[in-house]
Amino acid sequence: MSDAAFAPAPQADSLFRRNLREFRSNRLGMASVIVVLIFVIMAVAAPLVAPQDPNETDLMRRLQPPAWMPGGEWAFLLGCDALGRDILSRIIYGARISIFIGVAVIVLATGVGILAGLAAGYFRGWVDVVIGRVVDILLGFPYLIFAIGLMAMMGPGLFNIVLALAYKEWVIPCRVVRGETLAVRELEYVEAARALGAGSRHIMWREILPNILSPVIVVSTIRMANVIILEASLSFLGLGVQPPTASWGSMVADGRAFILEAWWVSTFPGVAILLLVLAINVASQALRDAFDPRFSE
Amino acid sequence: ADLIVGFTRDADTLDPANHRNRETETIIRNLHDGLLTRDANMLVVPEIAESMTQISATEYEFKIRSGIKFHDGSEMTAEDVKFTLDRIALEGAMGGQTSPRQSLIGPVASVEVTAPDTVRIVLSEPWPILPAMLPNQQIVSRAFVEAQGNEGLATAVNGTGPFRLVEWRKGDAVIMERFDDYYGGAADIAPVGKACVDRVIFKIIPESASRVAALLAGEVHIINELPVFSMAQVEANDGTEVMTVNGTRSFFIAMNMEGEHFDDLRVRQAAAMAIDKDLIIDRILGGTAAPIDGILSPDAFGASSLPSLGYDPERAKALLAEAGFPNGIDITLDTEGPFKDTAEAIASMLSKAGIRTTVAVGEGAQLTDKWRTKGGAKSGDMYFTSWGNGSLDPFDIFTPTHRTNDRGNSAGYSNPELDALLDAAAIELDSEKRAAMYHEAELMINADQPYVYLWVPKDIYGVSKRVSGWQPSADSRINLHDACLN
Amino acid sequence: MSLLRVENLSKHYVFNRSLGQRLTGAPQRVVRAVNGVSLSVKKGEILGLIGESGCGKSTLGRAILRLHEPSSGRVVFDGTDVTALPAAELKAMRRRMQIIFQDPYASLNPRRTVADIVGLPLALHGIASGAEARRITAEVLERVGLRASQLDRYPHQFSGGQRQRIGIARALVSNPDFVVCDEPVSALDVSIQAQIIALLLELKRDLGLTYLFISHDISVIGYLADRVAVMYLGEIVESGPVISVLENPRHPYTQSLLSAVPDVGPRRSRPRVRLQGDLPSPLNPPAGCKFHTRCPLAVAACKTLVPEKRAIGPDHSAACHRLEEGLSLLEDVR
Amino acid sequence: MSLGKLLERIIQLIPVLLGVSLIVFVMLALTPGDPVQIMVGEQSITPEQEAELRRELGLDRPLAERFLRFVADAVRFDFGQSYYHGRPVADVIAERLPATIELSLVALIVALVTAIPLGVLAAIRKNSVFDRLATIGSLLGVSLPGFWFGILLIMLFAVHLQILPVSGRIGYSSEVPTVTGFLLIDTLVAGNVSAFGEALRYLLLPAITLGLPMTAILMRVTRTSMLEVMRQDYITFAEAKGLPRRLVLYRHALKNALIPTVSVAAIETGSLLGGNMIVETVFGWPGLGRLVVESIFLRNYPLVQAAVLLYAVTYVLLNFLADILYTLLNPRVKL
Amino acid sequence: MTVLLEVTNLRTEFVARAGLVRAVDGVSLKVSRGECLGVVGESGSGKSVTFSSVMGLVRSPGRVTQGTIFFDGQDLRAMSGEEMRAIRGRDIAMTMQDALTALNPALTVGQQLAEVLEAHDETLPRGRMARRAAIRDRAVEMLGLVGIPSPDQRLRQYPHEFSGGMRQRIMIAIALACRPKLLVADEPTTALDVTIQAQVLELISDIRARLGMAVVLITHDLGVVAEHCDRVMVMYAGQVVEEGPTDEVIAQPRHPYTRGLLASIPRPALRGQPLTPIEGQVPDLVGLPPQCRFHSRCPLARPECMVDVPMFEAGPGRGARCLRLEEMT
Ligand SMILES: Nc1ncnc2c1ncn2[C@@H]1O[C@H](COP(=O)(O)OP(=O)(O)OP(=O)(O)O)[C@@H](O)[C@H]1O
Ligand SMILES: Nc1ncnc2c1ncn2[C@@H]1O[C@H](COP(=O)(O)OP(=O)(O)OP(=O)(O)O)[C@@H](O)[C@H]1O
Ligand SMILES: [Mg+2]
Ligand SMILES: [Mg+2]
Repeated sequence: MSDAAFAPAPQADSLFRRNLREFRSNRLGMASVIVVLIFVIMAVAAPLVAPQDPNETDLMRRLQPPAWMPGGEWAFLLGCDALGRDILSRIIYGARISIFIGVAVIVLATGVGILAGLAAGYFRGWVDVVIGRVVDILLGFPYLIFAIGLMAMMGPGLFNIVLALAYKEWVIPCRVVRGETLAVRELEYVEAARALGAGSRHIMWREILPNILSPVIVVSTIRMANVIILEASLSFLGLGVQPPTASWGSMVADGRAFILEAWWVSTFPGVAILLLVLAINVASQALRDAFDPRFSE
Repeated sequence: ADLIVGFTRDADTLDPANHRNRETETIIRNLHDGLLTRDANMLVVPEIAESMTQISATEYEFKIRSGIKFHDGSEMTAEDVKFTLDRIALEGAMGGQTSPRQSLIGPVASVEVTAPDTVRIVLSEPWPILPAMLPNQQIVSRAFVEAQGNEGLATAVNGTGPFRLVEWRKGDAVIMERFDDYYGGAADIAPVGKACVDRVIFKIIPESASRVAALLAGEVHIINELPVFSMAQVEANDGTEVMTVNGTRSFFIAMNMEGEHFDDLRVRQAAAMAIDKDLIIDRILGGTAAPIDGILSPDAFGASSLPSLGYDPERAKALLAEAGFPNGIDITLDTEGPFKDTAEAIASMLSKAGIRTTVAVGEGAQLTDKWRTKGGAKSGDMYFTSWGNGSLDPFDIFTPTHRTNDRGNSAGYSNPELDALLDAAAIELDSEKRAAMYHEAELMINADQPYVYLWVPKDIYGVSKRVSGWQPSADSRINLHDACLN
Repeated sequence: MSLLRVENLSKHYVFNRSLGQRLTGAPQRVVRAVNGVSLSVKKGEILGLIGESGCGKSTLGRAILRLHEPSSGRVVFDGTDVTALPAAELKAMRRRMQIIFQDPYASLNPRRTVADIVGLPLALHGIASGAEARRITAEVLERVGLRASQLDRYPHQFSGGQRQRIGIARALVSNPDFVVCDEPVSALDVSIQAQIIALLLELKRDLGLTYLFISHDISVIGYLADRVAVMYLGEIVESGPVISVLENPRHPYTQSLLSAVPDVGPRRSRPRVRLQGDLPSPLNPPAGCKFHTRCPLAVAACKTLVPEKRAIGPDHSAACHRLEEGLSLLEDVR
Repeated sequence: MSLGKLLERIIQLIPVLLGVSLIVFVMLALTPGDPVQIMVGEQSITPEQEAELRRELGLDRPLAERFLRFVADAVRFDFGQSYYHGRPVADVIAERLPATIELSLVALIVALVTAIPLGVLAAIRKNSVFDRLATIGSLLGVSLPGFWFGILLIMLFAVHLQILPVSGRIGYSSEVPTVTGFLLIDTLVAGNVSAFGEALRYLLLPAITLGLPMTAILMRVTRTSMLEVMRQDYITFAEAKGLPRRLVLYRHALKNALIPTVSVAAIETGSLLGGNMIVETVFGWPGLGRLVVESIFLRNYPLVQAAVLLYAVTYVLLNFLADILYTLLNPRVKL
Repeated sequence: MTVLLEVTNLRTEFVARAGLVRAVDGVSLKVSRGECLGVVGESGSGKSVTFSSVMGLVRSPGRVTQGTIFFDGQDLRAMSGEEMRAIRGRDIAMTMQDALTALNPALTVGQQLAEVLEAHDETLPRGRMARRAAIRDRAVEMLGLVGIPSPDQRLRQYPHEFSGGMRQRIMIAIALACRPKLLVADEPTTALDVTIQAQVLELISDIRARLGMAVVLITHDLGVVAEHCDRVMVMYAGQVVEEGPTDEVIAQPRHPYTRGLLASIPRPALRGQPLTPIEGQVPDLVGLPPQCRFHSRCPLARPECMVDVPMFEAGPGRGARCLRLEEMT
């Protein structure tokens, strides 16, 4: 063989790194990743960042307006809530809860979804039928009703919120994984692995899974944004996290009552949700453009 | 003109005998009248009855007014009254089903029509609050019920009230119009005559912010449950004002006396002293509540002034230390969602006095199961809750919350002496003696502190300035007979 | 001695009817992708398998390897009945029977490196691991004309022809005796195709491999196969030594196939057979001789009777009712 | 569509409905809080009366028996009495259902009629300012918590501008005889155009709030699939035929691009129906969602069970409908 | 014979992630009326893009950046989008490689045939009903022409209800509906089986003879060209490397690539002889320097070849892009 056979040799880097480079060149995408990171750092370093104790009530500061309005104070930049707690500090601490719930639900849901979807798509037959029925049942069961029922059943609490949100969330990665698995399992490289003597486990985990992961990740990030909003909806219905801890959702929900006379109480956490969710959405779109060209245009 | 009430909750049914719901009754009470009613000062006065006489501890006689017409034009008779009361009191009187309001009219043995215009209620045992409870039962037409059937009554109305039903848009609104043949209502409450407005509409708006918005936008003229923090805005708005009335619901914190901390009086007293009631009333409740040191509302029969422990966090800490908790204690305060804010404020006050408190928001049904155990085992530390006293008679608030193992005794309080006193007071006919007995009982519980007695909030209404002739009522009814719209 | 003997092998795909379809009495749908095929391949020989798209070539190749479980029939490889092997022994057998695929893009896992892909059989069969596996893998890569330095690259970094070489390396790494080549050059450009064909021939010569070479391109089969089998709708209609079949095709289908192949030679004087109509669907194949719907020579008997396979010359046989009449479409037109 | 497929759909419905009712049943049974206690509230009741009530509500039976009875009754469309309303559950639900369906349908229509043209336009003008704005808009749409957005809308349009009503379905001056329960239809049947307009005004804000996330999602789906379709060979071939651009876009591209839009719309409509209790609460909309939430808190088991079953049936039917639509758009798929 | 299509020095570029792709670089060609031109070349050599450029169908991110295109005396590059639409389908028609993806799955075959008539045919009557009937008749006629049995019923069917060969024929029917002067058949048979391929190619030849139209037959099968085309044009990496009468080019290639291509084709006749493949790969089209594009694979390559080689004349009607063409006889 002449050397010319290997004419312009492509750079020796992985698909992942190439995608990453692609991703980095997307400016809007990078900006949103930075926003998300800021939120995450804020959440992790909350005790260092927050100007006040988020749970310190002071009824004398009840509904104190933001610093730039008459009656405001710079130490309480975004004003205070109905119990005189610093809204900014609560938003900073609230990021922990909101992000934790978002991440926990998605990790749980994606994990279950991958297992179920892979099993359904790979084994097909009755496994697929059973999982398909379960999915149908869950899809036919209205989300909020189930969540409310579950919360009523188990009582409030962070873990229960995660469960109530994850119960159906896994259906989405499951469907994606199943569809992709059905497609990928027919590909020749899977057949090749089987021809070489590989067993089901090897084929599922090593041959199929790595190839269906990127659409799953993309879908999961988008859903994470959604979960953060859903948690807020649960809070609206009075099923949110336990006081005095605040999630953004419960802050908006509790603050909505004052929207006429103290708009800042619910507006700032609302804006925080909007910002983070928007950033996640934009980032995931950029992610999908870079990592899964099939989804992008 | 249409008077529109922005109301929190729809009626469950329009059958006066088949519900247990205050809002439902508020709506129904404009369509139906009762034997008795209450005036603005919560005094019980005759309505459909002309007069009431107590014949013995267990016998009451009512003279029925003549010339009262049902909405369908038929004349109301004593038979209708008996029929109504039987329907509530007798087992299975509603087509095999027993009225859920049975317990509200007490131990009725029989109802007799003793003369064409006289009805007598015979009780199986003394029940002094019967007159106070009768305004809550509305008279229906026997012929109509027999024609419509019990189920039909859920949506069809033929009452004697100032308004007749036009349409019930379920979940949305109850629309009524003036009943022109109305007999005029209770003679003791002026003005007597037909209703003032042409139509009355109860429009259902559950979300507070939306309800306030509807009032401000002029879409509705009266709203109930105006949130405290919206008071300023309703006042500031040109066409609207705030109206308040003393409520009938006492708020308190139950302390689990079977638990490890609150079995000690000193700890209970420490808790009471740690809470700055006045501050909370001032800042969170907008000044619209009356502090209490016993269970009774200041308006209630038998209410009296009681010694107060006052707000003294230092003393509270000392008491805790005395009780063997120099480093304080860690406890949980249960409450329901709507009271989260207040509970948190209380928790932070308690914490400052060494009772480090976490608020746990639960759901109504669950907390009831957990706390109102009627003698069953209790878990939990503290429970921020309340008990309503629509009759303003101590009987239906004192006994349930303080008598040993009674249905509302969340603290698990048991004092045989008090039990005896309450039982005696229940059947005492002499009201002065009765009042004195309740005063004594109040002193007992004030000393034992099974609860931290907090306050009785006012009911707050937002009202358009176009409305005249209407006053909010302490029993939270919205009686629109006298209301006019300019 | 034949290395591989296929006896009366069938592969039927049954479409499961849903409950609803069963209740309304919808008929069971079966694709008889391979229907009673028998053949044998001698050691060191290349058996070419040709036929039109969908006639069952790939299915046959996979059924032989038991990648698709055959519905009936036997596959005897080197004296062992492959169809009767339990799972564990089948796995061991896979070392000796390998397959190369048509699509150089779909047949390589895009998320794994060349070392992973080619080294997989070593790991699966416990032949070698670690540095040893890497050494073997590198050797095989060099063997197929790639370089050891490319071990850690991903498939997308290679061109189509290079990918096909990776696929070949993967099939060879476990030292097989027999390789099914399922249209290994159909997806490649002519200039690259020639490279791969040359490589496959070189490997066969050096390693003593035996191929079942599937293709729809008669030119390719004619160039490299020793013997050829012609397939139509799941059945072998004619088979024999490649020269004999190409020079003297006896089945009307083989004849029309040959006449349809465009050739770069000087302007053709060859006659052209025009077949009418399209390939019937394997879901409801015609009765009798499956070719009768398109066969210019069909007679009444063809519509009902299934023709037997009959010998024509040494090792050359065909299945046609009118074989004895010695008719030829090619001559007819001439 | 074949009879077989229809039958199959119906057969598929059975396990779904059974599963759904079993879940509700178990969920409610495991939920602490005694319905009798809640009914009685603070009033006194003797133990005999309590037992009597329990018997009337059927709560004294073992769970399995209650479930079987529920299933047996449900088959006959008998869902029992609602504890609170003193009437059959079926009646109570039937009164509330039209409002919910009307709101959801209008939200769906609002979503479809805005999302599809916007998506198509964004795809055609890919990377234009319009496309960017539409993308940002759709991201905002899925990022806004619905209840918050609803309240903001009320503040703006009802309180400040006072051009739209705050809550309810229709004003009280117009009387509309109930025929279908759908006000938009009933007003027209009654020939009352002003009432129709009024009903529409009341619908506007809740429908927008409910439809917004769906609009955003559908717009993105339409845009993406439109771009995907525009890349297909048959579009190139249509161009090669020299067809007018309009024809290429709307006949060739859009019809195919709508296929994913339809299936996403079906899934989203399911969540719309089940998820609109928030909007119903904010806008005082007398729909089923709010009733069900209240009923859960009141442990009104029969009503919750029936309503959840209804949601499940609706969901399955919607998907069925989408399938039919799917075949109309995509002749390759045979039902 | 008069020239129908004349393309000079055409260049079409794509902006891709990796950089600027010059898919077509300096292509010149002529097609005379009634003639059949074969275009061969490996995948990616620019065959399709060349003729998409001619038809004005290059879409973003692609752009025709240079060259002239004259069709029937008109300058196509100077035309507006609407003017091009009028020409496409009426005067120049095209068929595509994969008929299943080129026919719209959501429209019936009849609709897809009718719309091209509706768009271009000026001979149709005015009245609605009459017009519709006329279109139908024409559609039936066209399907009959390409040999679809019972065409009037088949019109109502969808593409997926036809077999591959029939779809290809339907696409040809659509392309021919307005009797174009030039048909560009882009790999009309690559997706088909040999026996069907032969049917379709013969159909095109038949119709060409009958209607007297010119055909450009794009393929990568030299055999197809040999059997059906008067002239052939060989493309490599975006350029025409050799052109001339088919028989002559095949008998005596004048470019090393053409020669290598012919030697690479396995044929039964060559059994036992080793094939002589062209070693190496087609170069990447991104950022190619201006030099002979084949030199990295060329057995005759020399240092002088590292320049931009123009097309040299190599006999009557023949040309090749090679400095050493004289040596290849
Ligand atoms: N997994 C399967 N399920 C059902 N039918 C199948 C399956 N695989 C193949 N078939 C059918 O079996 C028949 C033979 O298919 P096969 O792939 O073996 O043909 P082939 O000759 O290899 O065709 P090609 O030249 O297109 O590769 C076809 O009609 C095909 O539709
Ligand atoms: N949309 C596009 N974006 C980027 N590059 C393109 C695009 N379309 C075509 N090309 C490039 O243009 C070159 C020529 O493509 P073209 O489709 O004309 O090849 P072809 O000769 O027709 O090949 P085939 O035989 O595979 O159809 C290819 O290298 C391809 O990469
Ligand atoms: Mg195949
Ligand atoms: Mg091409």
